[in-house]
Amino acid sequence: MSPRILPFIMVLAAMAMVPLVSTSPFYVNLTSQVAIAAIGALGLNVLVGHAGLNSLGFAVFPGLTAYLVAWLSTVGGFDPVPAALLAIGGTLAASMLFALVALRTTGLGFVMITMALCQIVWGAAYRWTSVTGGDNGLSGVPRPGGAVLPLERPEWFLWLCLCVLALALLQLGRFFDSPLGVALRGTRDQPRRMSAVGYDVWRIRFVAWMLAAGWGAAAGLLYAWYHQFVSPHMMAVTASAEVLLMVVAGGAGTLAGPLIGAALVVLLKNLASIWIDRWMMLLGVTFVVIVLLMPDGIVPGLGRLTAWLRRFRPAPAPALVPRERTDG
Amino acid sequence: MAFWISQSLNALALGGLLFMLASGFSLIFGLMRVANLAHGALFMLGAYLGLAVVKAGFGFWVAAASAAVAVGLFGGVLERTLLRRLAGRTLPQVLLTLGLAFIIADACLMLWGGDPMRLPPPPELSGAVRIGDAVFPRYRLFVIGASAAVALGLWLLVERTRAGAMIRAAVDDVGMARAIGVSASTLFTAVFCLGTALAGLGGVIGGPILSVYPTLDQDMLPLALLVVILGGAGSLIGAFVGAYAIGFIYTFGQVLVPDLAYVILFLPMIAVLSVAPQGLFGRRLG
Amino acid sequence: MAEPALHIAGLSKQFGGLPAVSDVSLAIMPGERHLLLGPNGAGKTTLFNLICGDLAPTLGSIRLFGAELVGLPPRKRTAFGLARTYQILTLFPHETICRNVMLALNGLKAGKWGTWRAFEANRALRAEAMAILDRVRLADLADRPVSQTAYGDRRRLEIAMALALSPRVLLLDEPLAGLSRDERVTVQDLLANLPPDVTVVLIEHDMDVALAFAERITLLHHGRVVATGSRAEIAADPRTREVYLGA
Amino acid sequence: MPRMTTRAAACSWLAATALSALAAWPVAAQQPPIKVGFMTVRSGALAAGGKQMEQGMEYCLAERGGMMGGRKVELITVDTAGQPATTKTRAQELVERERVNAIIGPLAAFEALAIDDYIRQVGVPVISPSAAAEDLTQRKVNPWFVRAVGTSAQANHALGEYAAKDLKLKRVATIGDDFAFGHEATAGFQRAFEDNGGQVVQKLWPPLNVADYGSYISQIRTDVDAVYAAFAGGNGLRFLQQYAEYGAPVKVIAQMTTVDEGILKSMGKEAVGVISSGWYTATQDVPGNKEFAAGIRAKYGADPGYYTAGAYEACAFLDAAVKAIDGKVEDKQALMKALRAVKLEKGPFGEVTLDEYGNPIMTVTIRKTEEKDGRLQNVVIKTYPKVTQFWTYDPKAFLADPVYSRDYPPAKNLGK
Repeated sequence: MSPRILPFIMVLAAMAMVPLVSTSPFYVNLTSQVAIAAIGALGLNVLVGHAGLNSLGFAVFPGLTAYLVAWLSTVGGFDPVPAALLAIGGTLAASMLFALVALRTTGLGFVMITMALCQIVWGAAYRWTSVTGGDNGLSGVPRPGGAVLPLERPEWFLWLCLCVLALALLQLGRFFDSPLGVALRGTRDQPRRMSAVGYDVWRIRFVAWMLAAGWGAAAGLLYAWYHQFVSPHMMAVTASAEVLLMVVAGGAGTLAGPLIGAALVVLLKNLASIWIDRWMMLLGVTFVVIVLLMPDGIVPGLGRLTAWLRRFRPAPAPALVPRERTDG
Repeated sequence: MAFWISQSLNALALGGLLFMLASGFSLIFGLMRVANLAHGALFMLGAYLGLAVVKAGFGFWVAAASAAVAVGLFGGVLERTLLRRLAGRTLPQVLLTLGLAFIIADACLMLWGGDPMRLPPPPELSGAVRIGDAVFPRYRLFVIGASAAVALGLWLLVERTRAGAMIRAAVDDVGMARAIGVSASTLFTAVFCLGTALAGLGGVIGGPILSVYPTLDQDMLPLALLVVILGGAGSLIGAFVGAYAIGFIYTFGQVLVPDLAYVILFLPMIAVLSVAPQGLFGRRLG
Repeated sequence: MAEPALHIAGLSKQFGGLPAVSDVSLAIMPGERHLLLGPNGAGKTTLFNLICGDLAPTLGSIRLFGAELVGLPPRKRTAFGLARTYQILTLFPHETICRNVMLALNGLKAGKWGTWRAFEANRALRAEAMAILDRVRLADLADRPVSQTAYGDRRRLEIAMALALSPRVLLLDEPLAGLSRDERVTVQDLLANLPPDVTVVLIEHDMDVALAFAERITLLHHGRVVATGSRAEIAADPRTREVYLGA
Repeated sequence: MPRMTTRAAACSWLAATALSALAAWPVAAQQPPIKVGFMTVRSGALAAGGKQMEQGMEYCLAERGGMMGGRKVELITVDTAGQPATTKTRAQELVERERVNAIIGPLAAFEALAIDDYIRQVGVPVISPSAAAEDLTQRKVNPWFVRAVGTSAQANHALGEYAAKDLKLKRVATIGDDFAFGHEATAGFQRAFEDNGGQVVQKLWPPLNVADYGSYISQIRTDVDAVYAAFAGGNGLRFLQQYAEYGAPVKVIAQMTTVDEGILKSMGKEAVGVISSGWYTATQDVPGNKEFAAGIRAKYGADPGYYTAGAYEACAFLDAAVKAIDGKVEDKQALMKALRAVKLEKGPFGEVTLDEYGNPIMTVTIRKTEEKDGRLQNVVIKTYPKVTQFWTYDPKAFLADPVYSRDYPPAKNLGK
């Protein structure tokens, strides 16, 4: 077992064991939320961390999938699984169209155009009341499963989320080290050179966009199944900003960063609010503190901290913590 | 006819307000490459401060001036103490300014409560005037004039003064500006103060139209971003054209095609960005 | 007469009405060492950008061994055997020297679309990269991140990135800029040892190096070709003096 | 780095586990407190309404000495932030972590709909202090849900009839927030108004977060007898203020939250003369309201409005139900049954009973906003007793129709 994936396996295993130690399904459900948010953040990280394309409209991917699966499995009369496949297919098809517009730009233009695309879908969800239910959304989304896989039970649903999360980590972990992953970072740092040595920069970015869309769709599917309802709020600008904050706070371009960032935001939002009234303020202060102490995010920051601490030891200890990628 | 007159005036008033909000954002972005996502929150802070001054018994004009100064100073402090450390690093800046926006918004909610509040226009500007067949609020005419005055003032500042020359030089090339003796540090702080002061002023000027309420920042920030993107980041003329373009598109779009009310602002923006990714007056950024 | 390696005819580029390159025509034969000479702002780098496709010309044609390049994106031109270096270093600072070259090597290979197997695990690619690094004397620094190397090493890496494409026509934009005397000698050797069948077009301000290297010279001024000819012809041409001293 | 999370996660999980185990331990020997979950909003756009709800709740509990049916009440207040997803998580927190006996909340209709399926699954009694979505007590009746306030349209049917019959209005333009609450309220008004001979000739729907109403106000036709306004939250304030700036060409009749006491205190002269309808106003003369309104005014320095009274009433519902089952709230079936059978003799809404769908039958008043005692007040000018969510229509036929929406019932007189 490679030492690099060991910590991830440990974290996933610890998350999977929450149902065994927790007396209340609340913590199980909270862990599911962390997992779902982490899948989305991992998807966005492909764009933000590796392609250098900062999106303020990521929520469009989970949003589209969630609405599609909700509509197909309630009004449309499909079973949950075929509905899910159609929803993901539909999201990917729509994402291809979005790419034609969004990938014409980079930098701030990309930030805005992704926000605009998301706002348009949000507007459609909000305005097209007869299909989407308007601001009331669609409720009664059924979860799949049955006697073998009782996904209506929190622990089983958590395990499903963790399986998807593990898949995302594995696929993206491999991708980031693959020739295309290296090339993607090349297009981020020197698009001109990449083009001059024979790479099709647009197509590489397109692959990144579709990867982000795919994992976003997976997160959206789980979101719809988890909450069993969808509403336009999940595509508001603040929802997209929240995912971006997860990625940046955890450490853009790292594999563990989005996971840490997702856990931080979800737990702050939902656990801290139990004890603190002004949790929005707490969230804001947390971001400011992170940025001042660790401008590149938590994972690179802690990587640097451990490297710094290690200098004070006479002999290097066996590497329990592998060096994190800090190429974000 | 009355319809076109009054809707055009509405568009001009909204465009003027947006210009006050977006010009500061654009100046800051052009000079420092900082997308200040706390700009909407500073606009709201200005509105709340202005309201507090009015409630303390001072007039509207004192409120406008003091809110502009206070928010400007606050912006300067933020730049000196926090933003300065993150020069040139986009993602940390996003995290920081969004975090600040959260803090400011929640602090306003704590201090002033969630009740929406009215910021009355000064008595000499309340009431409506008749223009042809159309009836139009006097205060909105003032907003149209005031924003035009601010635009003119900014233009004179940037194009006709020594400070403006420095700003222009630094926008083109910070290194070069330093070489010819511009103190970039002072200039950055000054421009950040100016930009945030404009946001604070805009908050008070906009108060009588928009009223003052907790999510004012979230409602205004996307509009400011749209203006800047449409017009081109870092360009004063771009912010000017963009603000009035958005004012007209928003006003007439909602009236003429109500079914597209939610997307009316984004469709033209996508069209513009597809053709000119830097916006109408933007320069290509590194 | 054989077909030119690079044939430029009537090439013009205007930036918002201002001409940067005007009606430039050049024929560079296979294996030729050709120097572009001219003061700053003469349009030399713009000409490179036009040839490589970073800029689209307003008018004119560019042929590489008879194939028209105008209208093709840069990556397709690369596939025809064109490579260049940049005056401003254009490297991947977070990667090692070796991975920089591997990345360049991979650009024309189908394996660049791989998403599962690790890039690092491609031993054949690494061996190829090491061979190129050997040519530019960077093999011993292969695993050092670019951000931790000296400027002179980066200049050589810049050339290695172009060599990785096994070009038939190589455009070098000031390959000696900013180098120390010793480093210059290394790069000079490197240039001298380029395969004779590779056509090289050079922009260089160091006259000693440039004149020693180039067989034919084109003098550019204000975006126009002032003169083209052999070393001796250009040196003897009174317009050369005029451009450099009179203007 | 990931090692850290594992440890941190394990710590917080263990701590939380231990805490919830402790919390579940019976503190008092026989009678542990009744745990009531209270979902309010403390951040975002709806925070003002949330604060008023908290005051109503606090006042109700204080009035009862913190006891219901002889047992102490432990109130667990959570902030939903006005976000459906957060609301769901907070509901899970209340049910799964705190194991509450009943929930009062949430504030907004979309929040209530977000937890609708969840409360069916877990079966916990929920009393809505504010969310007015029609279908919650109509086509999608939830056995675990009762409402302490009316439906969106409940009071607007009355206003429709009053506008046509008493005010003798013939032609009305409507303008309302473009979301379900605005749609449903307007639809109810339109239906009753047109059934009584009136005509709705124009319908405008400004988006909820519209920056400026100017362009909408300029569109309002001047050849109508009145404009009907249906706004929630702070939008009523913004609309009326801007409307006044344009010279207020035609008079305004309004749905109740447009001139609710919660924002009336921030308004100026522009609100004077607005005629509205609702099941609550601080001045209404029903048994029990005088004491309530005076008490709230004394304690919080402001007249109670929609949210304050709604939360109080929801709390009073729970109190009545708990009393009816002698405090045995652990039997949630019994508690739910008692809730559905609640009858209040007095309170802010006066005499209230529930229909078979869990929605109140109560007094609806027509009132006019006037300046009195140095502040703006809604003065009652007509009273409609025992108004149901179905108005005078047959419930069966009513429920067979589609739910009220932007386009239903269709407006046949637009543009006339």
